[in-house]
Amino acid sequence: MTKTVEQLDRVIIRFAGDSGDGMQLTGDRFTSETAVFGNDISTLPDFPAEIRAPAGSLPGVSGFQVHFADHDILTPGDYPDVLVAMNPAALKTNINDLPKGRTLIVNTDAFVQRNLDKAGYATNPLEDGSLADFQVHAVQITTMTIESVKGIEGITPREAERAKNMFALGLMCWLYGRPVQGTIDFINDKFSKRPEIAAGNIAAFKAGYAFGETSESFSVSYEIKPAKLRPGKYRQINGNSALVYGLVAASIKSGLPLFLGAYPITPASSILEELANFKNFGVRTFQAEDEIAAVGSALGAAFGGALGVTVSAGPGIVLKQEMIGLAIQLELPLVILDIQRAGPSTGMPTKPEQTDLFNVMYGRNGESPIPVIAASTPGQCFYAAIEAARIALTYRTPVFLLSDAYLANGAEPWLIPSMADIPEIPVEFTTKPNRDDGSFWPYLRDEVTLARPWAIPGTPGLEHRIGGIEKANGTGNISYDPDNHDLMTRLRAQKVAGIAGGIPELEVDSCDGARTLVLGWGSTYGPIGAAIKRVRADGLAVDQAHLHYLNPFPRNLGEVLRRYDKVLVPEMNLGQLLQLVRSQFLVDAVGYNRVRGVPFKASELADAITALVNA
Amino acid sequence: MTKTVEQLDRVIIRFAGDSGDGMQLTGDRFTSETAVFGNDISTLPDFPAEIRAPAGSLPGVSGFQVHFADHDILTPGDYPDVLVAMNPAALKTNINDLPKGRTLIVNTDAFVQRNLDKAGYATNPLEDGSLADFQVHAVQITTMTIESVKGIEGITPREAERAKNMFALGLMCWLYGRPVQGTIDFINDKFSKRPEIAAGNIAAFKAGYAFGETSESFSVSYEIKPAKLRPGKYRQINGNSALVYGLVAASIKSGLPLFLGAYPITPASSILEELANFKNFGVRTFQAEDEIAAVGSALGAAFGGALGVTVSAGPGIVLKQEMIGLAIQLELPLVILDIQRAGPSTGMPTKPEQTDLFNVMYGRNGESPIPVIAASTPGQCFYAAIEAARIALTYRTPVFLLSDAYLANGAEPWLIPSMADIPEIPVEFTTKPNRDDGSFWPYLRDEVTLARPWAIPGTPGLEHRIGGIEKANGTGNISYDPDNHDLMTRLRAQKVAGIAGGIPELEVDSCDGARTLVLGWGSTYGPIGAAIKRVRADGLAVDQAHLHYLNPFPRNLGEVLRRYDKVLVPEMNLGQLLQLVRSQFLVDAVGYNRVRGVPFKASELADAITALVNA
Amino acid sequence: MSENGNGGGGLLQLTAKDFKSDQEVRWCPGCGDYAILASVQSFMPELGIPREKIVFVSGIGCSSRFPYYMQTYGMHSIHGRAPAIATGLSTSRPDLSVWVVTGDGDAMSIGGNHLIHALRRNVNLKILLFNNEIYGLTKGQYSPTSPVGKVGKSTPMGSIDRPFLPLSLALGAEATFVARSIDTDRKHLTEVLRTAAQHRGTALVEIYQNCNIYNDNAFDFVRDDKANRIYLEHGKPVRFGADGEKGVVIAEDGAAHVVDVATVGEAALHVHDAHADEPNHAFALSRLSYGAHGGTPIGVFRDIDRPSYDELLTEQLATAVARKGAGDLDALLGSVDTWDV
Amino acid sequence: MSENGNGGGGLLQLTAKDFKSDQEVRWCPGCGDYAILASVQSFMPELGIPREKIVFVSGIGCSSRFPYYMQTYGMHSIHGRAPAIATGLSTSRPDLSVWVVTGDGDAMSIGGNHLIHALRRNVNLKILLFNNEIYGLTKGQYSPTSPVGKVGKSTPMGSIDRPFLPLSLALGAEATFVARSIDTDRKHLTEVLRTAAQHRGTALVEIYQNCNIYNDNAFDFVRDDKANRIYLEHGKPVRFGADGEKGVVIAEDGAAHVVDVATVGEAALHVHDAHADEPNHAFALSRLSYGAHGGTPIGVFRDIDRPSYDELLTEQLATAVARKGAGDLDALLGSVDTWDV
Ligand SMILES: Cc1ncc(C[n+]2csc(CCOP(=O)(O)OP(=O)(O)O)c2C)c(N)n1
Ligand SMILES: Cc1ncc(C[n+]2csc(CCOP(=O)(O)OP(=O)(O)O)c2C)c(N)n1
Ligand code: SF4
Ligand code: SF4
Ligand SMILES: [Mg+2]
Ligand SMILES: [Mg+2]
Repeated sequence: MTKTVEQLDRVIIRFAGDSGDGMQLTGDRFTSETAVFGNDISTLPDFPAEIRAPAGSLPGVSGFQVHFADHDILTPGDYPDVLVAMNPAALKTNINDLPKGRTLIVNTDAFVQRNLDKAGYATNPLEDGSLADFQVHAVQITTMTIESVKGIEGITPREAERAKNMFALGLMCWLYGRPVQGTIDFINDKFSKRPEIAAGNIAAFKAGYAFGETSESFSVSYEIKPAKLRPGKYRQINGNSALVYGLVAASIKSGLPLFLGAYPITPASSILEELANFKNFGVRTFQAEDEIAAVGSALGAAFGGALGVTVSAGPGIVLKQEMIGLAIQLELPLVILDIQRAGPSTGMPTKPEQTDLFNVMYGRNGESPIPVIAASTPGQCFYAAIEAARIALTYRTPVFLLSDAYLANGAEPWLIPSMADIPEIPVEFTTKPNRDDGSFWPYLRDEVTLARPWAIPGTPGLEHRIGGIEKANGTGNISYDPDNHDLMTRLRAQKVAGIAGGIPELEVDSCDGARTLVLGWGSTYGPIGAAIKRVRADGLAVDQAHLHYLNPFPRNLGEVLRRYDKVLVPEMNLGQLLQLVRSQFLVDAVGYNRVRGVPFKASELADAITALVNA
Repeated sequence: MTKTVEQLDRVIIRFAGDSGDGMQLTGDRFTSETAVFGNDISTLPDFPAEIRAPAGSLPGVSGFQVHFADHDILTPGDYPDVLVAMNPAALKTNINDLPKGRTLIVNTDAFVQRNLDKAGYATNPLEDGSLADFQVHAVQITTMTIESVKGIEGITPREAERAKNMFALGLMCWLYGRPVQGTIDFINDKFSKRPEIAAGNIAAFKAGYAFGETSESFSVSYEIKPAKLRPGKYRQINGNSALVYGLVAASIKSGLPLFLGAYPITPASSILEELANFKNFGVRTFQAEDEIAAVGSALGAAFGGALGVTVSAGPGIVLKQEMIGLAIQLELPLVILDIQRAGPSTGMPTKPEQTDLFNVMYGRNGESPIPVIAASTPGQCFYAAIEAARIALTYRTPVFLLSDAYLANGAEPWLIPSMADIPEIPVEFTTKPNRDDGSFWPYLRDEVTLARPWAIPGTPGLEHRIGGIEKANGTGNISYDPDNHDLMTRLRAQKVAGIAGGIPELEVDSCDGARTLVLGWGSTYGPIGAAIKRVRADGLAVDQAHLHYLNPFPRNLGEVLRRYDKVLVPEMNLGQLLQLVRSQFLVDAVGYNRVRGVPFKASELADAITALVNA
Repeated sequence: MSENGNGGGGLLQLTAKDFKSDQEVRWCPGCGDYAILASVQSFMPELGIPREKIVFVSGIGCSSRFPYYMQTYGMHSIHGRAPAIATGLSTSRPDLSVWVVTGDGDAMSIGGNHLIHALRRNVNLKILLFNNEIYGLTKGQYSPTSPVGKVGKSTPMGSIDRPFLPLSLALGAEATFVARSIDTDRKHLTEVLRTAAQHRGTALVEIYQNCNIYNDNAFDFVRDDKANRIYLEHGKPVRFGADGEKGVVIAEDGAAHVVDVATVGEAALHVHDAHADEPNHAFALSRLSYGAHGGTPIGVFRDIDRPSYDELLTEQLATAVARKGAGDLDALLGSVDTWDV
Repeated sequence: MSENGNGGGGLLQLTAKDFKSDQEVRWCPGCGDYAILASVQSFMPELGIPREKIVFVSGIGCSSRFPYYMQTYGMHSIHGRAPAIATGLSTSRPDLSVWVVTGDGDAMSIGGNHLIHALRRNVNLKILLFNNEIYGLTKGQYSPTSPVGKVGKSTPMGSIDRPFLPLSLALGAEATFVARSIDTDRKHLTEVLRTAAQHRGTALVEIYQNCNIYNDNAFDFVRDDKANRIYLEHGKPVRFGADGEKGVVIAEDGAAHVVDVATVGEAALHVHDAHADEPNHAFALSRLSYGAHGGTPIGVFRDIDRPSYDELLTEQLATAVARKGAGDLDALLGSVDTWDV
């Protein structure tokens, strides 16, 4: 059978199956092949908080969406072009997202009565006509997988069956003309201790590929040309890995050893886990008994001259706040990563949200100002981590860096930076008395940055004590003097405000005649950008600006905002940045707020922007 | 010697001495006598965080200011008319507050070289002419105290000397014509187990009184007529006691047993300590291992149907926030008292500040709205506690009540309420299934309040599980559904916002033609009121409004604010309420912000108001 | 099961099924938590307590999902804090039967402090600690009970910290009841639950639980090799092994050691006294399985009688009323210096 | 004092005065903290460690003001968290001598979890726990070490919860070093500090400290009545009393009991072994003073050798470099699938 090859400029595929079906791995591999092939990519893994909910149940469905294109793309895509559903529950929870007329590939073997019941299907959707609007490919994936594996010694039936995700992957690789060698190498590597399993998975993978080539069900395959990105060497990266690399880079560039104190929590745990592999970089990771000890240990390490870092998500960040208040009083550098997830309380641990902005800004007793920056894309996390460390070390202050569950797990192609191109972070410990009379005052400030000296234990002659009680500016001695307290309160605030002097002005992506600005922060960068493209394509003049610095704001923010008649602030919360800009600049900005635990779709934002412009 | 009696309308006295000199007790007793005499009063105790710093040192000085008058007063007064200084350190730290020409009473016996050195006096201020601008009464208080006690068996010289505060008290009682019997009874009661100590203290007290009558140093004594307050039975009260009584009243009026989980912390500890004496009211107090357990135990008790309460100050409140986030998800009633103190971190533990507003509003992960109310005067704390309980129980939500170190320790006359006049707080536990099919849904909401049913363990047939993971509205089952999460996020916000429907509108104390409004909250009520009186007396037309509800705001707040050309928001922080009103109503309100750890003076506020009006 | 007479079970004709909630159980297939759930559900009717008087409070972790599956009152709270929440509930509602379900991370890592304080206070709680020596829910980091050298997600070169022995820690924290059982040993677990339920105050039950996803086979030495189970029985010499050929002695150094009965003679064996005033022998036994992964005692190590926290508090309330009369706030407010205007 | 040879003291000619900071000491007159401060300051020169290499970290409480008075590096942190902060410092700076000063509230109430975790990890910290059985700084509430029935500000009818014995808890938490001394017994305290300083890993030293304002005379039974002090000495039979007429045996029940030497004979006495592998006898001794307020052991209960946390971590870092080479981030970033555009 001859098959035709069609050209496409972009495709969105969603893999969906049971938690035990290996969908995350399938998605990852497909993404890797696609990235290496040279497409631009953006991914959205989506999995339940349970380790493995009951097989076949609705809460047990795990999904992975990948968007790839021959041009620059910004999001994992609103709606899939192709849905691969490995069982009825996966079909049930995902079919509503599949636009009419698009492709649906189902593993028919899983559509047995038991699974249909678990998914709450009264009748079999493959048979009752309810899928008539889609291009359905009914494939006996399990059967063919088991078939393909036959004859390989030492594989149990269960193991054979579990290779079915590789069959699906092979099929999709054929369908979109993906290279295959990387996956074969990967499988061999992963199962190097059990070659029979490797052989089985490879067999299934090849069988899937071959099925595409031969089956009548598929008459067309597709080609998506490589994207024309900025030239250079690329790799894929997700946000948490990028943070890890950025922290290590900051350690190298500052010359300070990295100390991470952390307590596991979704979606932040992988930062601890990955950094634990950096021992040959002199990185010390400490899994503490709780979040308080985690940040405490990082602060202790900072007192000793390390680049102290801690990482957590919402509930853990809350627990750390008392210690962060101490760090503010001590004026010691500390980097705190908050990988935001849906709240309040335990909330929805694997889902992204932007609801921690207020918490990181204000969740401490007393006036306790703290710099806050936010990463916007998985790859940008690398630079955000370096910048957080730079601010912390330069101004001797704890710094919050906000990421979220979407950035943490989402992947994109990443132009690999060279260490040589990354600027040094100059850090000078104080080693000599800083007063004419030969004494050392731990709170004698730098005139420009207002930073206090950092004299670490081991430095002879500079022995001193610091603590959480209010202290006299200069000497650092305990002081209950009212005017000193007012002064110190203002100095701490000014020091943070003064960071604005050392950061870039806010850039606006502007177009002729725009009277409306869309202002975003954090991981909404992609969806907002995609929405702006759409509305401009529709002929609307709308400008876009994205904040990476939330405290202090870039110094030109007020001026920028006042240029427009209308300002829209989309946030995955009920309007936190919105409140800050309204209060500070008295502009009547309006919010687009959805708290659904899923990234915005470009289409909903485009609608919201259009509505505002036309209002 | 005949002495004249002069009439005064008000006097401000400050007692100052070493932490070991019993100044707080002296001030308390003077206040009690003055209150019973019928003057209006307002007090400001001011003591160090150290239990007892080295005798004679500057950090060891403890002070107590009392303002009393024949009319309605609002603050403890800006500057003393009379300063009683028991040692050089007390003189040194307080003399700058004493206006020229005013009265200074010093215990000359304490002005020995050692004490002068400790206070950092190069020469003896009693001799070097530096006090020439004041009316100085140099009194050998210690000597005369010891003299007065001679002959009483069983008193050690140290104990004799320690009675010197009673001498000072006696002298001041004579000077201002205070009754004495209450103090004599008080001493007899306090030292009932050691009658010789009681006798010694009474002797010293009487000696002080007699010294006034006979000494040539005092030629005039003063009379301050009782104040014409609203008729009724009065007592003195401080803020923390008023909170305790209010909580007990709420327990009685709701019919729910009171459970307090707390961990000691200044200035909140006395609430735990006082409530521990209410066991015969069925009150259970639990001193937990930390603040997390304290609030956790209160939440556990609330789950069981108690009026669950916890109390702390800044650092402890921060620790409680994760649990409060859980309470928000569980939608269970809980009252959290925050007795604010100066921060950040340990800060200045005994000093007041209003810097926790943001923290209580926002110091949790996720969108976690919570009602916040604030008490304005010591006596008003009673009603604030009842109101906090009412909101918590009616809306099934945790509620923050803000007080501060100034209200906690400050005293004022208080019209004793009758329990019969306090409205009931109706609470109905759910005891029956709430669905037609006979099932019980723990998140089926009341249509008006949006409160969910409160079905407590022990209720047959309503067994159910709640938790911190997002749950489906209605059933309360775990749900990761995006739209449900958005809905629940909004419902929780609406429930809190809806409280505005059940609270009074903001009242404005207005005068003809005012174009400026002063908007306050919390303990600045007194100083702002006093300042308003002053500027009006100066002929300025300025209106005043004071917020007792900070979240939600009274429903007419926006309308009120928009009536004025200028709005001044004085706060003992860097502008927290200010940010909220600017953002919400887009009014260009300005702040008067001082973070000195001491209450505002009426004079500074009057100056600020005048400056704004004239600007 | 409800024929058992404890607590008036005769009146209530409940069965295990009555304790199953309508929630789908969401643990991994093969997880040891299933067996524990089944044991608890089938033990519950024995208690003779109506379901509405029973409350399960948990923290966060796989194990902490437990309350959702019990048809009783329940709260799935936050990480590590269940003992604190349960303390408030138990103290204010002495009429309830309050159970805490927790994991080794929940109870021994973030929640360690609440656990030891509940134990010393002897709050009326039954604490079931599902020890799988791993963080399950967060996908495989080592826990404070993981053995030294544990290679987990956050310890690629092996963990370097000495684990807690939960029962040793509990005994150091003045616990009045500590016991250990195994997820799959239903009979034994039920027996231990029974004793725990009857205990006055805090009962800590450590349950070895297999996490087949992240720490499979951690307890095989005693879960699979039944000859390694040392069943502790009050008043009996401590013997074990396929044919009871091994025994335990308390040696000169105060420690418990495994011996051959044939060599030392039965008389030399340690006779278990669960009700001993002093915790020393229980402490010695609690350390027996350390690292050795050989003979491991299960059963009730210590069970002594001391008033529980809520009893004492309730008593104080009664005394206060007896002394001062029932509270009268009007009277109290006026009991200080007052004046009339 | 600096003639002592430990750690190269011969080179540094420091005296107690060199360890006094310029800050005025702000404790109540008569507070036991003064005596401890004096002992520590006069012991420090012995360490032979330059002042800049010494760090004192504390929490919050009267006792926690300690670092301000030491002319070393210091941090007065937040309530209960000093062990956590010190763990980060000690782990990242193995060259420092890190001391923690804490109170019974700070260490046993809010900070209990950090304490027990530091102990099991054997972090290189010397922890001085000033136990005055009361909350001093917050003015007199009972603490987790106050005896049952303590009437304090928050317990007008007496406390109802069983206190912790800090050393029992520590031993249950796998401590490698636990000791006890008394504020006023300078010679003994110095001796204990010396041993603690030499210990590898975490050393916990409980110091009975009199709070003369809120809990005066709490330790009179052993502070004033010296005949009640049982000085533990390694390798020696445990005897005490004015003329050594009393002794301690470990009885059948595993507990330590006081006996008349004349009656039982010296040979029956327990011979103290501070270096015993197993903590059982130390545990028994740690419980001896319970409530009895009679003979109370002081000295080093347990002191065993185990690698400290920072040593093991440093070793892993070295192994990683040996295996993978010193880190090269450029190489690492490119070590996955890459492609060129
Ligand atoms: C404050 C906070 N920190 C961290 C977490 C993440 N977390 C959830 S469960 C868990 C540990 C679970 O281990 P364990 O208690 O042993 O339970 P298991 O899953 O093994 O049953 C952690 C660290 C959290 N939910 N909250
Ligand atoms: C988070 C927090 N909670 C509570 C306090 C209040 N507080 C300060 S010291 C202290 C207890 C002090 O007792 P202890 O540790 O025994 O020290 P001592 O004063 O007796 O030396 C408490 C409860 C605080 N500072 N921070
Ligand atoms: S991860 Fe482990 S403990 Fe958690 S449900 Fe799965 S098998 Fe059980
Ligand atoms: S209150 Fe007690 S512990 Fe604190 S300084 Fe005074 S005597 Fe010492
Ligand atoms: Mg576990
Ligand atoms: Mg103490």
